[in-house]
Amino acid sequence: MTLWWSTLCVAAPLLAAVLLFIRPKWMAGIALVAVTLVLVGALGLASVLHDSGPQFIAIGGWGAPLGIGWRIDGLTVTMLLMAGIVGWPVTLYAHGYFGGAAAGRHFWPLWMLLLTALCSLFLSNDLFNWYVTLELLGLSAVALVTLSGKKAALDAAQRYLYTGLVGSLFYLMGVALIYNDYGVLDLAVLREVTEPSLALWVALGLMAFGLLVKSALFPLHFWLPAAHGSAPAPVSAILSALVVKGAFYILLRLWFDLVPATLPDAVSLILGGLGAGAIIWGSLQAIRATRLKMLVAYSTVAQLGYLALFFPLSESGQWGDAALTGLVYFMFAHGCAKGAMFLAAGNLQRAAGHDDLVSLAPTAQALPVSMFAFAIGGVSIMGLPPSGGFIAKWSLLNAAIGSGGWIWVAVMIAGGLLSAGYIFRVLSLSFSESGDEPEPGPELVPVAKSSEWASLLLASIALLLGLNALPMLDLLSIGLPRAG
Amino acid sequence: MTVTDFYALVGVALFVMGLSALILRKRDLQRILGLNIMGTGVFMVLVTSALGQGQPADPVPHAMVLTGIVVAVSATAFALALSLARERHK
Amino acid sequence: MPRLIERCLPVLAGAGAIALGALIAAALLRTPENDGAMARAALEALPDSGVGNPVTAVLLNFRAFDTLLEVAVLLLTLVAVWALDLRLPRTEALPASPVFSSLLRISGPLLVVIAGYLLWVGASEPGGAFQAGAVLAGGCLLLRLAGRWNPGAGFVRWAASVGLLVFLLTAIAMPALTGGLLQYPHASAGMWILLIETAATVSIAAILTALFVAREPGETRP
Amino acid sequence: MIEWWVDGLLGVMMLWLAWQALSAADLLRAVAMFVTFGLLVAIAWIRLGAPDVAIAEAAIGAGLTGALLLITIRRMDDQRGSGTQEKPRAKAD
Repeated sequence: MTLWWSTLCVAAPLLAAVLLFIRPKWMAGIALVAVTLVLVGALGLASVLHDSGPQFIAIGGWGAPLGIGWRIDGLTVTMLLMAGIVGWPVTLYAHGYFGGAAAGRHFWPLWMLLLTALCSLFLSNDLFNWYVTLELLGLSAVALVTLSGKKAALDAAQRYLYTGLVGSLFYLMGVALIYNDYGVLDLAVLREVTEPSLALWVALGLMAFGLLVKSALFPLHFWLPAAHGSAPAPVSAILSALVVKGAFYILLRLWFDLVPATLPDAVSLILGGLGAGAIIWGSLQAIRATRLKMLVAYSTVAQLGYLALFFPLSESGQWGDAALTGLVYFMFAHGCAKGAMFLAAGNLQRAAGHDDLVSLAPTAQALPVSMFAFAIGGVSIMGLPPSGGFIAKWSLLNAAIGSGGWIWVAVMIAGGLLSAGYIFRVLSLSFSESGDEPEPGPELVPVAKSSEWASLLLASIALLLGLNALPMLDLLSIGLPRAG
Repeated sequence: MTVTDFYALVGVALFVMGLSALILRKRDLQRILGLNIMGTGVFMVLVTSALGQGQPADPVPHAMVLTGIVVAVSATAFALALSLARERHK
Repeated sequence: MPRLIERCLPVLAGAGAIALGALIAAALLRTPENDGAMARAALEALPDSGVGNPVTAVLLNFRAFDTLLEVAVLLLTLVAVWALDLRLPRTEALPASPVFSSLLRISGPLLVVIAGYLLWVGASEPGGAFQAGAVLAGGCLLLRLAGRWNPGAGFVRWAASVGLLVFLLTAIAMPALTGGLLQYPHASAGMWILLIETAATVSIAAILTALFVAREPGETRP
Repeated sequence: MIEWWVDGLLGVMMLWLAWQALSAADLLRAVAMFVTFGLLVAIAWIRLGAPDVAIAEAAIGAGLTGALLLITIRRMDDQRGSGTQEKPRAKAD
């Protein structure tokens, strides 16, 4: 069964992409079926995992080192679930958003190819296969950004494209060094054979640099706000919720299987420091933002900083597991919450024709469902109970306190307060009394009901992750990777 | 230093040349050439890793480079079309 | 201040690049090459792969999943370029000239033959779907530039996607035959690979040609 | 010894052509240099025992990429030349 469930996650969106390419008219129906199948596949894998533990699949029947292998453990399945759970409302939303517009004709195959790349990436355990999935992921993400057709989006897309390609080439150069040294691409084999050497350090440095660029860790985030802020709303949601996590996932796998235990503490401290920088800098930029979608995009820069805080915390012995749990839960919860916020912001923008924060109040009051979704997403981003963000930050905070990393505790608390700053800013601007009835604002464009409810659905999942965290934590703990 | 090492060093040099062009050049087309030359550098390092000590050449890096070349031409086609689209908006 | 940065940037970038290059070079030269275990594994498995050319065996059998995703990258690029909606003029044909058309009459069929040869020979000698597809694309482009051939939208879409479709359907049909994803039956592996490669050649040629034309077929705008 | 001459010359030529392609002010010249560079790289692949890669490099890396670069330069010129640019129209936000 493992084979069928995992194949479903990759084959369903890929087949949908081809069909949507041949017959653009079929559009959303096929995409929705494909995303549902990804979700079904991920749930199927979760049940297999629950019964019989981590799984391996040798594609083509060759096995390592010759063939490509899929590795399926709790981390893999959690990420696949994230892709399916975020993807479903986004697909529903995009149906209302693009309607019959010409841009939709291209959106559907691109989105399906992106989903294929993401699922393959999460399943894979092979350095070169990851390169191909990274390219498929990156190119489809850039193409999706261009769909708005505006100059700002095209400029942002170009910067995103060049940066992403440089990141991929750095990664591939690292792979070349490793292959030159060991002649192996499978991570499970490499874990056994690698030994600290100059070549390994340089290779890891190159790969990590490429992946950090792609996952936009401060100060390599420069391409992100414009790209995420100028893309069509469903695309922004996909990019912030899912795409940046693809590269980070690979980094995490390398961290556990390839980075030798002799890694100097300074490296993880630097990574943590960059994370702290991201949290502070990104939050401050979000507070200063004048456009709603830019605010949400800068919030992504800040939230990605929490991912980097994991590295110094994971070094701390018995608290490492807590830190990893917190990290993965964070990725999941952030995916749902941030996706919901971008979808809600897209509704406001669609209705008002702009997303300038200062004149958002009338629109916000006309779209209570979307505003409610934004607020719930915000609760999770701030890390308030009861939300997925709370569980995630609580675990990270626990690990930091337990291991005596008081700096990280301070950073996380500061980050929480700053995020409250930008989210309450949006809320207060939205619910401010319009006072003595200003100019009878321009007519609002009607927003599809499905788009409003899609954003609320995603936000509710972020909340649900906090209310009922145990099943998720159980799943995650199956075959929890450990450094070695 | 063997001939293989020599080609590997040429590959590294191409990688950094392409990278610096990407940073320093202003025109899209030059930067796209930079990306391509950077990629060729990586491919050269990969192909040299196929040559061990006196054994038959390892086909896996060759296949990786073939894949890489196709990905590179795809990315180039897209990058060129994107800069054409931006040009129209000027 | 910005001007100062602008003036220093080439120096800084140059120094940084040289340092990076030196580091990679040191890492490359300081290490012994791998012991060739992968090469041995590939050559040992070659008789079971269904083809005689080891590179084709890696691309279409041992690591066929990479290649499947790679064909997806090609299709993706085509959608991406079409989505940019470049609004190129409808006709970009070269002016007709007797020399050009006689050149076409010779080189058109020749390129098709070369492509077929590369595809066929790829099973045992250097060559294969990608090389054949590129050569075939050259032929298609010549025909298009001469204004001799203007395929319809449906044809282009099918031709561009048939490679990925056949590859994917083969991949997911295999578990029913052999129990493994992308695992061909031992006796007919060569036939399956040839089937995938033929479809892929058509798609690669169609996509590369369409990338050059860069205009979505069936577009109504003049 | 002869071997070294061939490889050394090839390597130096590749580096020089890459440099020329990246620094030429005239874009057409840059593309010409790049295509020549690609053909030399194809020879290098043969020297390194990778004939499959060599065929692909010559056909795709040099040939097709070169053609794409050239047609883009021409289209850029056409676009700049024709003053009748239609106003770009946004498709969605």
